[in-house]
Amino acid sequence: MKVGIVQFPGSNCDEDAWFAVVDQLHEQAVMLWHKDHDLQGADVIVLPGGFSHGDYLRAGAIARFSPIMQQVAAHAERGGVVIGICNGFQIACEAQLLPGALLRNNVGYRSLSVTIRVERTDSPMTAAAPIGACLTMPIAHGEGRFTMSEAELDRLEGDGQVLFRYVNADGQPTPDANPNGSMRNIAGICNAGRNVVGLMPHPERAMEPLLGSSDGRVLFESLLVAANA
Amino acid sequence: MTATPRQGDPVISPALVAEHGLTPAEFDKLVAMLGRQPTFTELGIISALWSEHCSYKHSRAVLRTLPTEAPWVLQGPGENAGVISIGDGLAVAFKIESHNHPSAIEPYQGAATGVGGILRDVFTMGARPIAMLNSLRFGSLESPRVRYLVGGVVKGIGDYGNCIGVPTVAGDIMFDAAYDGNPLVNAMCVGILREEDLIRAKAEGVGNPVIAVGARTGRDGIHGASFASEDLSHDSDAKRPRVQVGDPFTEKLLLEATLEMIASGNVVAVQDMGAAGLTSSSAEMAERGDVGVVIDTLKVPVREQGMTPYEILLSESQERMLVVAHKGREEAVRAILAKWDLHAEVIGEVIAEPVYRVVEGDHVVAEFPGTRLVTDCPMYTPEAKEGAAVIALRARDVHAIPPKAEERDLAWTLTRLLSSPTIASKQWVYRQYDSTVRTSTVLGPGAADAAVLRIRGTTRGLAVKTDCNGRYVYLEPRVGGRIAVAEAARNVACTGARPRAITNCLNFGNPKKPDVFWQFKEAVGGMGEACVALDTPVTGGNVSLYNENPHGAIYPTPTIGMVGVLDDVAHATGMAFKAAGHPIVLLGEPTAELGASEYLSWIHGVVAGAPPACDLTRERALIDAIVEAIQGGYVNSAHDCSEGGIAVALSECCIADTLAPIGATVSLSPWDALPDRALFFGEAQGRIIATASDLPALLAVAAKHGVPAQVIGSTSPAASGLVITGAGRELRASLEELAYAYHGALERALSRAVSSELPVAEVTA
Amino acid sequence: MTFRVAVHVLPRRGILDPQGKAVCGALHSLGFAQVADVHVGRHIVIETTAESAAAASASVTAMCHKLLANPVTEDFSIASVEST
Amino acid sequence: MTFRVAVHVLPRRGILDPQGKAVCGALHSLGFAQVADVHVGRHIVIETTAESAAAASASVTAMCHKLLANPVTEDFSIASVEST
Ligand SMILES: Nc1ncnc2c1ncn2[C@@H]1O[C@H](COP(=O)(O)OP(=O)(O)O)[C@@H](O)[C@H]1O
Ligand SMILES: [Mg+2]
Repeated sequence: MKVGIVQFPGSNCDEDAWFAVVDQLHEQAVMLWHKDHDLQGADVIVLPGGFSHGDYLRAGAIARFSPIMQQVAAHAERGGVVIGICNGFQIACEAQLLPGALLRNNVGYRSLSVTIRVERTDSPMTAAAPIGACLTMPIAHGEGRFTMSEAELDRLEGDGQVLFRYVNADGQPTPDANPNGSMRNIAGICNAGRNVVGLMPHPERAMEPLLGSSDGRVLFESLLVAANA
Repeated sequence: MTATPRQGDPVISPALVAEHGLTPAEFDKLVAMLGRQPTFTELGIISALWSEHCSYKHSRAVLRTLPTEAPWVLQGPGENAGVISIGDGLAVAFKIESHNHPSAIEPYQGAATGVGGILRDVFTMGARPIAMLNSLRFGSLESPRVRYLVGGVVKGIGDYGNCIGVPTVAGDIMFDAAYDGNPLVNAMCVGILREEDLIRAKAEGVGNPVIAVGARTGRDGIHGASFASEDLSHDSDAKRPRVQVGDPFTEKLLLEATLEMIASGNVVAVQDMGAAGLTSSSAEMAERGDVGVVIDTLKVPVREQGMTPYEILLSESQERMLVVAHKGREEAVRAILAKWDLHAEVIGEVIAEPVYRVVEGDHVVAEFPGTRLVTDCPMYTPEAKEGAAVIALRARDVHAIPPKAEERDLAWTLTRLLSSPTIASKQWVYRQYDSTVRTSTVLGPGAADAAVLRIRGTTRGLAVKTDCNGRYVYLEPRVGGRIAVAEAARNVACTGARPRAITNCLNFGNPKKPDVFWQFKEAVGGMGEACVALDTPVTGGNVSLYNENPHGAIYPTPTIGMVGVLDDVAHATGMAFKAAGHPIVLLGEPTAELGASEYLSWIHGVVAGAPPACDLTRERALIDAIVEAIQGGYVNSAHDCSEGGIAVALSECCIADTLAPIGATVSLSPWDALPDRALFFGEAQGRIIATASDLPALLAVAAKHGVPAQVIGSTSPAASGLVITGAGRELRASLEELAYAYHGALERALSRAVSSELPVAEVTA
Repeated sequence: MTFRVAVHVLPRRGILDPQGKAVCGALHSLGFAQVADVHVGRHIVIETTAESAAAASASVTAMCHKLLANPVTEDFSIASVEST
Repeated sequence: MTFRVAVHVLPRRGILDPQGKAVCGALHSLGFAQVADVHVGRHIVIETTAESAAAASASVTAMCHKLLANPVTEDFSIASVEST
């Protein structure tokens, strides 16, 4: 597996994604500069967290026009795997690679450890995770309130595109467990083709016990399973 | 050549000189230095350079007494940041700086630009920032203005650091009416570099180009440096346009481009354009390199039409840097900056002639002979005399203060203390800070007495913390100065790190007042003693004077930023009890001391008595012991006793881990003879509560270092709560009530403020 | 010719506007009890050159579609076109 | 009577507007080269009751001074007052 990590000028989780893939998974990775046009043969594209272009106006709104995003969109179109984490999720929504929008949190910026429940295994980021698994990892964002119309949301749920929900210690998606006001506690989704995944929590920050959690590993390992399937 | 006035320059009158903050004697010195009357531009330059903020004219003599050397110190005071070696060819650059005055006027932008400035100080040394800390002091939360300031400052710090992608991992906050009207906002940045990449901000090489990099220069913040050197009075509101606005995104570009530029070998020196902007950065770089420099203001990229040299030189527009490049490498420098969408403009040159010259095209608007523009400032040693009121307060017998009726229940007192904003959990604050980005935060805010970061590629870790109890310093400055260092060191040691060096931010009132200058001299003296005893030299810092308003000065607050190194980061130790059944050991001993405590202040509204004594030999032994015990693997948790004493410290150990609280049953009967309030809530120094994984080994290490160690109880299941007996009394509390008091207090106290702060905070995306 | 075009971008009705709600609450606590509701959006001012006011307005509309407003959650309107 | 009062809040001239700068840059890279400058502020709509349009406007002005605009860095103006 070769992972291409897109570097926007304000990306700041690009290195963390690199360490997760290279140091922890011992897989290949390549950094892709946002002004370039070449995915350098990467099978999986990661849009990492950060503040791509300062996140002025709306998070991800400007980044989606970066030159490399044309190739990323074409890759997704071909069925290639694209993973958007945090700001990457916002960019993917703005670029309409994923449905919905990520609005300002109902409570301001939130940095803390959350628990998310895996809702589906039929996606490249959950293929190795058991359904109902509760994973603990950090969030750190100001605009992560997943939003779309109720009708679209019903369709999204019906099509099994909701991959992760924020849950409490008992695994229940309660209002208390919802850190940002996301509709129906949604923490991550995929597109209809199931090859583009976006999530607000940071699995790349939960790869080692030294840092408090290694629950993010299974999501990255899922990429491998998916790549070899 | 000589400088001549520009058309339209105001006439230099005594009133204009006074407006620029120069005394008549200082003005005479300027005239003597030039051998003629200054131009308006020159007056502006000197007003900035000789401001307290840039020249340290009231503090330099005292600062010289601080210890600054150790084998591991690579760069002491005088540079953008201090640097120490941490082994494996790696070094750490770190510095703390205040942004008190701007934050008092516009909390969001004031705090944000404070973070931006300290980040630049670190990355201009060639270091990649890896952690931010912040030390905050606010007035009473009863005041809506204070709540507004808290909300704005915290959001400003958070938004800036979060956007840059440097984790904010630790800090400290205290609330006291002494800071009403004069909040303190001190930000610290820690960066890492390879020793050989260290670069100093020293202009060198005649003919080398001087390049302005980054944001364009606008009219914002003109005279911020001299503004930071005045008391805040009511007409400070009129000075609002001086406030600067931060752009963290541009700063991120600047950070990446600067590190790339330094790595490329194309540049000689890099300096942040901070306070007094272009003027101080160019003058300081020239001074360090002992060379002359010429700047052409027409070449400086500006944001607005018609800016005068005076405005261009003194603007404090953010996210700008001054770079001296190797001659002929201008294009290479430009190419790196272009990659990051940044502009660079050659605006001047290093010259052999020992002058500081500013031209506007072919018109010389300022020219100073010599290269010691900053240090040739007049120096002062004001009168120092302790205030009579403080002497009386210190002498007061605080044990004579009768307890309140409710205090018959010790749990009442404890829960009240736990919800004092100074003691309560700062979760409301650090949940607004990204503390986990860069995937190196081993122990983040709230998890331990200091934050711990791993150093990639090694087994080592770095521990960092800020501290200072201004109330102690107020009541007895020398002791308070010592304690600030000792507590910071203890906090770092409690994680298993050997304290290595400090940076400091000296926040005081008006130094021209004898009692304030006495506080300053004494506090710095105490700080220096502690640094010698603990082997933690001072590598840099910042002085912020004139923190006062018509109602009086702040508590003298010499904030310490401590850096320590863990040999093995796998041993990093938090403060939370880990499991039931672990023996609890008290290292150090309780005393009868109660003076200057949070107990007296919060429960009785009394600020009096002497602060606890600080025996530096015992502090050193305690630190040596805890570091050795943790690195030996004998310790499960460690937490020092600070504000609120042993009862608060034990409570924090029980409830720090919100998901898995642990109970404790403790007997303090060896000290039954002590007054009960001192035993439970007194703030005797030099104490650590540790749980042992290997009790005999822990006790043996303590004995080896001559540190008193007592098994005082053991941890228990959460349901059994916290039980402490001693001095003939018993304290019983459930963990739920302790957690409610501690974890939610700040949020409850601030809840009204949060909403009233919102729209302003929405200024940036 | 040069124009100054002002655009309003507001959260679409029916989409939760926590910012508007928070401001409304803050106004109440400041004693402005008469306030029934608040909506917070963006006010964007574009200085641009164009052949005519109509052309300026058309090009800013295109900017809104492409960048300035999120089609999923926001509505925009051209508030004014002034020649400068 | 009930009114809908619209307020514009913009960064004060001379004070850096990083958001406006970023949006201007983005519009250029999208091919809108004709854009000379952009300012991004807030558009706030207040639904309120008042005796008269003048009273509504006066009370919203008071809200701006107290809360809606940051007097240090922003300017505001009442854009419209409609009776509803
Ligand atoms: N402003 C702040 N920013 C980030 N973390 C903070 C801040 N204030 C306090 N903390 C964190 O909260 C915890 C308790 O801090 P403090 O009360 O200062 O402890 P101590 O009394 O041991 O010095 C520490 O982990 C500290 O780093
Ligand atoms: Mg401590």
